[in-house]
Amino acid sequence: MSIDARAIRKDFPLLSPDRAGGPVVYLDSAASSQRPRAVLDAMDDYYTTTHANVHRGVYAIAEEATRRYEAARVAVGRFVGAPKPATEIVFTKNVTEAINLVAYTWARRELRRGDVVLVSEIEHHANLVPWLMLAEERGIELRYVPLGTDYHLDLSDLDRLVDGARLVAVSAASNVLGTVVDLEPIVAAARRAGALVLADGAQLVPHRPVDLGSIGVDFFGFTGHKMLGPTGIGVLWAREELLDAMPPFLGGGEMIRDVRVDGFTTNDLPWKFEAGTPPIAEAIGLGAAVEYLDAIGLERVHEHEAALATYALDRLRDAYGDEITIFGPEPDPQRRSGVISFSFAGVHPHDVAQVLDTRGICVRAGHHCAKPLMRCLGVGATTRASLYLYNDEEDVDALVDGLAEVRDLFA
Amino acid sequence: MSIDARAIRKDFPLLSPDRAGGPVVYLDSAASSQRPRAVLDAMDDYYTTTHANVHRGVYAIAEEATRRYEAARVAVGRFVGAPKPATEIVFTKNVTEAINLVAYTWARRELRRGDVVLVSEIEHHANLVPWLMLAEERGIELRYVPLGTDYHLDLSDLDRLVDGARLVAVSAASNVLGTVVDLEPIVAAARRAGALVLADGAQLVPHRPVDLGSIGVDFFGFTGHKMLGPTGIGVLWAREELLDAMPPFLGGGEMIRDVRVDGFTTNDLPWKFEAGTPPIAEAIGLGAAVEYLDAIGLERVHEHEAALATYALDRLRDAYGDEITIFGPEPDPQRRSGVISFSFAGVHPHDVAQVLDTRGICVRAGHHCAKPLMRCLGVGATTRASLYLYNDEEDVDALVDGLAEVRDLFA
Amino acid sequence: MSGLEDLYREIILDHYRSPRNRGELPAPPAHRVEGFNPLCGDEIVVFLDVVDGVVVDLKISGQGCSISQSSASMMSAAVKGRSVEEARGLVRSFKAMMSIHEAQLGAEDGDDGPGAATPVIAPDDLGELAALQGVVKFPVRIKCATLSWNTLVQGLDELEAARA
Amino acid sequence: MSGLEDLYREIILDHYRSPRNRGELPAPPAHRVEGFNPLCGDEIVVFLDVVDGVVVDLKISGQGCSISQSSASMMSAAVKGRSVEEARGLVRSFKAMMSIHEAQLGAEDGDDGPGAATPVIAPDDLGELAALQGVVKFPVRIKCATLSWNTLVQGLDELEAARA
Ligand SMILES: Cc1ncc(COP(=O)(O)O)c(C=O)c1O
Ligand SMILES: Cc1ncc(COP(=O)(O)O)c(C=O)c1O
Repeated sequence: MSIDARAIRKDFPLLSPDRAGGPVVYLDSAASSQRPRAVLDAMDDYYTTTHANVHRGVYAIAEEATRRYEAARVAVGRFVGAPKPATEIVFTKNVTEAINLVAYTWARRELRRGDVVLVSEIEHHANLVPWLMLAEERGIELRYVPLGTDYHLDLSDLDRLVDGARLVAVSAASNVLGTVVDLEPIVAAARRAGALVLADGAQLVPHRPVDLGSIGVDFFGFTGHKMLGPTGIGVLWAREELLDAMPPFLGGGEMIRDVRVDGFTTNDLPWKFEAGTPPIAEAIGLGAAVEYLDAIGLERVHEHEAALATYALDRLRDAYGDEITIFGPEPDPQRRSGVISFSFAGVHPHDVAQVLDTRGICVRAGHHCAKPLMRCLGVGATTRASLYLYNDEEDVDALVDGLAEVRDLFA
Repeated sequence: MSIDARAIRKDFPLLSPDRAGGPVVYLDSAASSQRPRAVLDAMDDYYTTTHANVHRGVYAIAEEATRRYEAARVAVGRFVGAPKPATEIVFTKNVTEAINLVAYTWARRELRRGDVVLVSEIEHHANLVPWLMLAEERGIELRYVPLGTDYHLDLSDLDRLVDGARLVAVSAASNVLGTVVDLEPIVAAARRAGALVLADGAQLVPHRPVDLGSIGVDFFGFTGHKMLGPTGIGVLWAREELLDAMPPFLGGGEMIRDVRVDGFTTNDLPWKFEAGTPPIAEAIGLGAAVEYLDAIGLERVHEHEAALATYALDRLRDAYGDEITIFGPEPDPQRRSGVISFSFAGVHPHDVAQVLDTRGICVRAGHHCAKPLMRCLGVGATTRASLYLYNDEEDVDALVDGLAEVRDLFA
Repeated sequence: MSGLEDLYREIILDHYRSPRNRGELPAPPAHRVEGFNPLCGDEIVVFLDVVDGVVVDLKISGQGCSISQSSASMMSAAVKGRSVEEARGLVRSFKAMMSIHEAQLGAEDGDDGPGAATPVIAPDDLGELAALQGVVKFPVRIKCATLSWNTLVQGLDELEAARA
Repeated sequence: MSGLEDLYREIILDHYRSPRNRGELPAPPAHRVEGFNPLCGDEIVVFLDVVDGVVVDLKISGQGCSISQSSASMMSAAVKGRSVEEARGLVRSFKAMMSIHEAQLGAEDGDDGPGAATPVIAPDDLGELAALQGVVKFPVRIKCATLSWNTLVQGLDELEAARA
């Protein structure tokens, strides 16, 4: 059964035709999604009926706050098939912190000068800068899996690249190209080379079913605000043995078992990695978001987006031919997402987005936090339209029509 | 003009007499405060009308999101008298992260084996564990300003203790004792010794006017959820020159100026320290919280709490004499806050809190993330009642009456 | 919120006021093991004297609330004189009784969690210990009730590891 | 949202389509300075030839949107041939014109912000540059408009520091 995006939009106040300031055609979910009333209500209900600090309170509202917070953890863990959701899901403030956590704990303990971390040319800065910092600080070597001419990663030289690597850190899906990375051969090559694998799932988890029990990676991160959840919450998953062996990251309350004037011992998982008051309402909001997505079904979300991406790519090419250059793979339900980056008619992406904005169409223009990839593509910036479950063909049509105005203005 | 707490409670849904589950007497604001409707509304309005990722969007709702986020920064900075609110206020997820940020950046760059960090015996784990981690990792030496018999810091030996210190890291107000620390002599001694000063303002900023322009510290942190704001947001303030010289902390989007495959450069302040999508709604919520507090006036909040604390201390001592031991200074509007820790009639704090809970009275029982202080006090845990602007004498009376039931049950 | 009488049964208050097997054993020969409840600061020390697979003596020191203290006291009475096997069976049964809510709280106990092993002793046969059943209605207090039991298991594990 | 005609004045589009002083200068003797807009990825390179306190030549390369490119082009035309003092005055005037919204966005420009110095030239006397005034209604684009100006200032500062 396919998705009725118009009905779904009714759940999203910002997407209402009655929005103060006028209706918007929101095509920027790869930057941040909108959120349904159910997510806002879950947070509001928490704040207005049972907010208290978690894990330490004896009284009833503190117990209930703790229960909701930990229930959200289990719900989020199950959503991605975490084998041990109650212990392996660590809440962070965003996926950027999740990746940095691995860099500061596992990597700073394990990696020595000359050790190799293999990334790819399509990485978001969140999965590059932490490793560049380690390169500067520790002298580790960064290698890049190159981008192929088909806008997929070129894995032909993978075994040579991974040789000597201690960690392979790659996007599970690109936030620029719409490329969905085939993790299987990467995990297999890493295993052969004795390297661990970290996957940045920020652009995968919102859009497709993920099963961490079978995907074969060792570390996995994603972020709440791109999957209908609130800002201020992200997730790190890692195998329990790894989390157990890792030193703590931030020090403070909650992450300790005991503190003396001359030392401390750490708490059990996952709290060992959650220093200070956690993003309680935000975790509860994310729990409501995965419940909402589960009720619709990620398989359906995926099908909807795949069909819509194909429609969009066809319409853009039909309408604009050589005037548009699309940076991304051909339509393909399995290996391509609803993220569509392009350059248009010699007009700078900022100007494209500005003109579209006057029609209420929200697209992103810039380097999308992937400057090395921009250099690969030979551009400074692209325009990016990205699709989610609440978009439909009308939204795509609005984009196509809007581009005509862009062309006319700058011709 | 004094505060009418009953009228103020009308702004706080959780404190409504009609709360589902029954009304509560909330005496745990030192752990986390409640929040007024205005804060929830500010976040809701943001999410339902203009949510988008900040700083990169060209379209109108992204511009408005950015405007609200940065306006919140300026409002929060002004609230604490930051000389340069637009550049010196860094949003973190809580104050724990703020202190860790200083430990990971400034301290790891500056401190060498044998360097001294001076803390105090009353610190929250958030301002201890980061330094204990550095002691373990780098061999720095931790020294403690002792607690005096009057429950104030004993500064008699300060000049000797601070000798050789690079950093003095102290609470501005205790979350256990209600002690308000006199920062002036500490700052003066640190200056003489050439040490910088970090103050943990988590328990000060919610309750009293703070002026960072005159307080003389170098680093200062506080946390949103204790000052009517949402969870998931904290603040680090530091002098601009310090922030400028510090290396970045988390690596990722937003904190960079440029990224190449072999290196990166950092963004301007304060964004250099805000990697990834920030807690946008949470910052906006905190902005609304300081607006709410400003409208009432922190001076009035302070007076109200001081009077109420005196009332509470008097009533508890009158009613229970030797049965109650209060761990904290004598009533004193300047040097004592509304945090009241005690042990009662030989009953364990957990049991005290449990019995009070059946009457809807919320107090905390435990070590309050200050285990070294508990050892100083010679107890494993205390019961803690903490006051805020929405509490009044009725709440204190409920506590006093509830304790009678505790005594009867365990006698 | 249910009433306090479910939590503070008379027998619990009795063990709290007059704890059994309170004290210390010289260690060695006894084995000393500490447990913390990181949430509230309770600390418990269990002294174990295991000879030929039998817990011949056991003492408890440390501090804690009525629930953790009475649970430790009842545990000491129930375990003393039993074989290590029987003691472990008792732990499983007790934790099964406590497990419903602990699972909801996101038990960090791994293999000791619900379903890991069939309880050897049915809750009905736990004797006095059944009085602690009321604790499950107060999820935060489950940690108090299980502290001494987890500490006991840790001690038995350490002894086994040392022997191996 | 106001109309596009405020932003994309004809004169702006003209400078965008036919940028003045586009190219490079051999450096040295010219001074080369790069500017980035971290928000959108625009990069600009300004080549400065300053002799005896006068900007005798100036060229612009790099990539950017219509606003950043046309602003750079207009700047180059306005600054070329002026004294360093006059150029700095022009920068202050231009940035004063842009400053209303930049201040709201939390200007990171410190001393160059509003009120730091009285503009030497009133906005009315900015000539062609006044066409960029419409940009203030589009706060994000202010960074585009000021990029080349900030880069110019950086270059002038570097030259001064080198001389000192
Ligand atoms: C004095 C003090 N410092 C630090 C903290 C930690 O605050 P947060 O958990 O929000 O990081 C607290 C509160 O728990 C506190 O009272
Ligand atoms: C692939 C990818 N990784 C990481 C991130 C960073 O996410 P966040 O800003 O929530 O940490 C993003 C989104 O910006 C992304 O698209």
